[in-house]
Amino acid sequence: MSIFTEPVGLSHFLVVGAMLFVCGVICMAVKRNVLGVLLGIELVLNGANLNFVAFGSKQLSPNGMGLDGQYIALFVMVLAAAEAAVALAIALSYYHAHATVDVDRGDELKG
Amino acid sequence: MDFAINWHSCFFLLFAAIACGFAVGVVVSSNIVRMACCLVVSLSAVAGLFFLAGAEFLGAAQLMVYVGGTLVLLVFGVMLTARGPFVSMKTGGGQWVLALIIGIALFVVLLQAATSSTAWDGPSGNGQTTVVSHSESSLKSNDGSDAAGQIGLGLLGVRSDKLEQEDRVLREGMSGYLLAFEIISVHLVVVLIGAAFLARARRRIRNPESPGPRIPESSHPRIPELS
Amino acid sequence: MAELLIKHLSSPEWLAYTIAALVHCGLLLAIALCSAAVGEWLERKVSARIQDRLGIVRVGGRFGWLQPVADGIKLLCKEDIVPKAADRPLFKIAPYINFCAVYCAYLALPFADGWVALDLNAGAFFLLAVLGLEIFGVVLGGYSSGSKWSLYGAMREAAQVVSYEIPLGLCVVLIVVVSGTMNLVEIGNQQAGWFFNWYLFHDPFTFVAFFVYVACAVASTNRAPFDLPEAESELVAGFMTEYSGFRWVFYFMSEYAAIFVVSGLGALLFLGGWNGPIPIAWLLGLTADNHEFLGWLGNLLGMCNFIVKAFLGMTFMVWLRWTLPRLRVDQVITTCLKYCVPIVSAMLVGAMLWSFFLPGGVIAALTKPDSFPCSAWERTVPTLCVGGERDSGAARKEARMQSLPAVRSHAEHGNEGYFQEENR
Amino acid sequence: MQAERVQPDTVEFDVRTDEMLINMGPQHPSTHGVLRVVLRTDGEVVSSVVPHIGYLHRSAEKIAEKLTVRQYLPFTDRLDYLSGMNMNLGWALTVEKLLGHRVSGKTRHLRVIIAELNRIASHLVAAGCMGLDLGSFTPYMWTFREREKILNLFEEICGARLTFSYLLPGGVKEGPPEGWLGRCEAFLDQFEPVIDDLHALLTNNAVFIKRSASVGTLPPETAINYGCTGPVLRASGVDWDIRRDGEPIYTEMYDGYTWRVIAPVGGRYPDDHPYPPIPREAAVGDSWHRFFVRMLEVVQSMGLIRQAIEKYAAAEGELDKPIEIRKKLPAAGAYLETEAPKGQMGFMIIGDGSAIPWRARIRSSSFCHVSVLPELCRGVLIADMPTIIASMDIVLGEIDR
Amino acid sequence: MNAEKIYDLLQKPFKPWLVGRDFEAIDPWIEISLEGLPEIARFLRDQDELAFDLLNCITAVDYFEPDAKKAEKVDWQPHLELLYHLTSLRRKHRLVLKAKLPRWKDGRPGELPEAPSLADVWRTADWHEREVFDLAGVRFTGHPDMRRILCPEDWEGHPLRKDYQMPTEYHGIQVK
Repeated sequence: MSIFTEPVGLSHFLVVGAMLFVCGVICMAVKRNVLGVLLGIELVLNGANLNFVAFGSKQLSPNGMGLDGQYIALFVMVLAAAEAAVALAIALSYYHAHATVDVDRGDELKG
Repeated sequence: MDFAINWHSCFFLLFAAIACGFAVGVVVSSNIVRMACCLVVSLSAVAGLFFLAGAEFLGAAQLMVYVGGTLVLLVFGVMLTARGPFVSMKTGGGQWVLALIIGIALFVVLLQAATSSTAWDGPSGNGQTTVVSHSESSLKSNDGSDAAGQIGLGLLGVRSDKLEQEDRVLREGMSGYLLAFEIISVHLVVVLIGAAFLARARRRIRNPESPGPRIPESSHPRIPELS
Repeated sequence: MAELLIKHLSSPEWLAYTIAALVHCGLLLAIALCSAAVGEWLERKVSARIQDRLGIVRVGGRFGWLQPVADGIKLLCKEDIVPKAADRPLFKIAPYINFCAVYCAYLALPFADGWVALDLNAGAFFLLAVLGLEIFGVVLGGYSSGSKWSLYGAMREAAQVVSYEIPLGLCVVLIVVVSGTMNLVEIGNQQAGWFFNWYLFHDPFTFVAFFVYVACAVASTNRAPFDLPEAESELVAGFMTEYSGFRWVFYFMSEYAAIFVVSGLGALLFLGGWNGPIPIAWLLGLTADNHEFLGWLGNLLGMCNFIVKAFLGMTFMVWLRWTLPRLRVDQVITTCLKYCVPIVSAMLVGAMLWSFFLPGGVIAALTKPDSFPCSAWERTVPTLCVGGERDSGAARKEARMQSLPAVRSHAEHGNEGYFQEENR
Repeated sequence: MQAERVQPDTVEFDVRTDEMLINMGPQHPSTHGVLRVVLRTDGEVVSSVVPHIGYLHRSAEKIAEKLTVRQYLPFTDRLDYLSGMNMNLGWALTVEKLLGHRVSGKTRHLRVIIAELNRIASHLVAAGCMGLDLGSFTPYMWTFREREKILNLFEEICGARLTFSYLLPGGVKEGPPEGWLGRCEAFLDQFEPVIDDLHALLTNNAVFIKRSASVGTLPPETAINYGCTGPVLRASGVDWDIRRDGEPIYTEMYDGYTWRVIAPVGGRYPDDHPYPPIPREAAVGDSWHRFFVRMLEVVQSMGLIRQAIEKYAAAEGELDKPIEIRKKLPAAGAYLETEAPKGQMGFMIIGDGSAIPWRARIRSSSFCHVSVLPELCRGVLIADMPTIIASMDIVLGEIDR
Repeated sequence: MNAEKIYDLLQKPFKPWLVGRDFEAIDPWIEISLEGLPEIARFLRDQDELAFDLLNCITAVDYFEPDAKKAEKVDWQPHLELLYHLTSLRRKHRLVLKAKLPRWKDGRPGELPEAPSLADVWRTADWHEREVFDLAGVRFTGHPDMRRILCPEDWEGHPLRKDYQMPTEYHGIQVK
């Protein structure tokens, strides 16, 4: 019951962030579908974002990063959007070229 | 008696559970469409966590940019490419084992770091971390400042939140994020054009006699792919 | 409310908060559902009148005002069919996603001064964001139905809504620029007083932007003439083709709830929200500074005012739907990218310049000639640091007070925290 | 960006989608019955279509070989069930042609009134359905409101609202009841302003024009080559109407009437009709013109009816009685086409000396109009399919027969 | 221009193929032999003074009397007859072309008789020939796709033949 009564602290957020991060890493590792890998990347970025926000929050870490955390998180989001757009475009043209989305098949460059 | 439920913590637990649970769902599910769906929920929950952390603007931005923008893009791509064999592609057990080992190891390390993170709170000690008391347990950020406005000003190179710093030099040093902001906006434009160019595809419609889905000869509903 | 319970009923705190939360959720849900029901009733009645029919007359005595309830019951009793080709879990969950997204929008929608579930500083932004989430329900539903017509509906929805979010967002940003805040309650309060305080009449740019907003609002809720995702004569029923029974009801309700939200948002941003054309509450002296209860009454009045405005918006959409044919998909996207986006961008720039040189809008410019561009220069320098923000804010406030003394108290409250922070 | 500009053979997408086979119909809101069209689509673009018919086949021609010509008349109602009177007329005239039977002027004028009334009714349905398929529901209700009034008139005169079986070979069983002509004129008077409403709601509506103008343009050569007739042919700018150019036994019905064939010859319509301006986007032969020609023909029919009412009132003598049920047919064949609302409706009867035809043939115009669809619908958007199908104004009853 | 003049015009190039005519009939007709059909059709369409640009209708009539007693009375041999109704929108005149063909290909029952297709002369012929094939059982050679149009793909027999027997059931559905 204690968890319900006592307020959450910084570390709680960090744990969640870590969880998301790890999930993303595993996802990137195991998925064969290009888009699956992309989804993994998004997860990783969000895990990181959560940490930044937590550090930036006045309530959780008064002497932490302050608004800078939010700035960084914001930039990460915007860049993630850009990354997703380009990655999706690449994935689509890859799909046109190979008629598949399996990353293991894209091995023309293999020596 | 007064055992007071801290609603802040309850909401935190709720959102955290959703976020982590669906993140795991993303990993375990093999169907790409469901993965995308799980990710949507997970990221929305993360947005909720942002609200709890007092970063309203970021929470809204997360919903808008991430869930509303990025993921729509991904789902669109998923729908375009998810046909037949690609909907669910299985992975070998070996890779799973490897990935799990790495992942768990990583998680342990991060966990250790996270739990020892009270050091981040500086001299004031970890007693300070629990400023959120149930009396002000709304989702509203408890410092009345207009965070969105400050962020906006910061992006224009004015750090209104650092004004309280007496040290004038330090305050001038806090010249905000104007440069980064400009770079990113240019970068976005470039990306927009590049993506549009990449995804563009020219092709000919095959004329009826060439191979391709043949229009069924039957004049009665025995055709292969009905709507 | 929770405090009230604790004080008077001496109920344990957690219980009090639970009850309070539940009551508020219930209220919001009721509003959402009522807006859907009234929306349906409006749709049927107005369309009937437009088409020289009587429309619904029987259920519930006169005007068939109980018809929506009857329909709801009927639809809930219907069989819930899941096609064989469908992706079962997604198919089942999609309507809920849709409805939740729309319902979240109600959280940030203020009905009167301070009467809002979540008084967010980034309220406008939040509202847009959650409205954008609605598309997931549609896309997933269309995709998981395993029907090609549904898939087409989903594709169209994705293309259309994503592209119309841009001008819609810009319209909101425009008002945010003019008002200097993203807090919807404050945006509403800044328009207090007579109708010429509405942002619709703030300056020519907001005036034009309003009409762009109307077009984009219709499009982003998939109403005719932009109802491509469910174009019943092309795609059989679009993304709803395979849905039946109560899942269909969820789509249906969320459509009307969304219409109410965008209408309400439009009323809030441009038409003064709860501040009517005539400040009746103020004329009657129903303001908080007289007595708390009187203020409450005034708020109630304002809420009715707001809801009436929202329903007028809904009626307009219904009228539109039963009058115009449907645009083609390419024409819809053209309308967005060729007309809406450029126009609203231009308006945005114009409004920025306007609120820089003539803060306070037309009325202020007329009533207060000394806030003329000449004074803009000494504002230019401080604007680059935070001070300028305050100046313009102060100018805006003065202008408002000029036009209506009674709102001074509000204006003081406005963004006082912000100023304190600066004045440190 | 206009769909009709898209070349059929090479199309450019922002995102490539694979080709899809989509089954439009037999149960589709806008295929006007049980027509089934298999679309091969590439994204939103239709690369090719294949119509499939026959879901409503009732072996009408076979049945005709089992019944006498008068017994068969009720079956003609079921061909184009939106204009049963014109079907009756076609069959009756064919029988009369085969028998060499002439009817009196009074009967002919009555036939003109009935046939043109039914033409109005059918064109109203066409206009309303086109509006419906373009997504505006209101004109549909308005046109049906007016059609109901016409059906009331028909109900008075023959007791039926859909399958009339009124214009029998050789004449009519009963003339119109007391004051029917007056009510008919009254209807025309109150109907005239409604046409302007329809013009405001559809013909000149910007969105409607955007959707229908230069969509599914049908050049005159193609139209003739595919055997398109009636409004569809005239909308392509061909000045041809067998009420004027047909065979004598039919055209004599319209002798002494003043009217002009409505066709945009050289892009211009005959000036004796007050009509709204033609939008710049519209090209002769497109869906908009097909719609517009029908709207003008409604006006034209009203004029014809007014004249016919006068002539009928003026004509003395009695209405002819129909031929007896078991009338023997000569051992010969007769083929006659009449101008039904949908196009030229042709009947052929081959007798063998008995009362029962040896062979009967039904030539339906919608049959040909459907066969043009693959030509018209290549490279259009999916959203244009309903427009084109509606603008052809097909009725499956006479296609499948 | 009436059928008589048209006949004279046809006589010069196509004399051997014109096998019969009747100008006093209700619809004057000219009977030609099948092999000449495409050429004559093209001639009728392209000749400026003929200009038969519209093919109204194609009809197949089955002359066959299943009833033996009546069969003695009739004055014709069992055969099929194709009727082409032509109209010229430009010259505003009409014509009926007739062509006889056997009920079965070289007398072997079940073998559908063949006739040259006119689908490349008038596109109208495309679907009308399909209908004739479907209902009366004439196979048109050189037709783009010769399949049933009104009856189901797997229907047996050709209903407008006089000796057609209605099946008792179709895919387990009682039809009789």
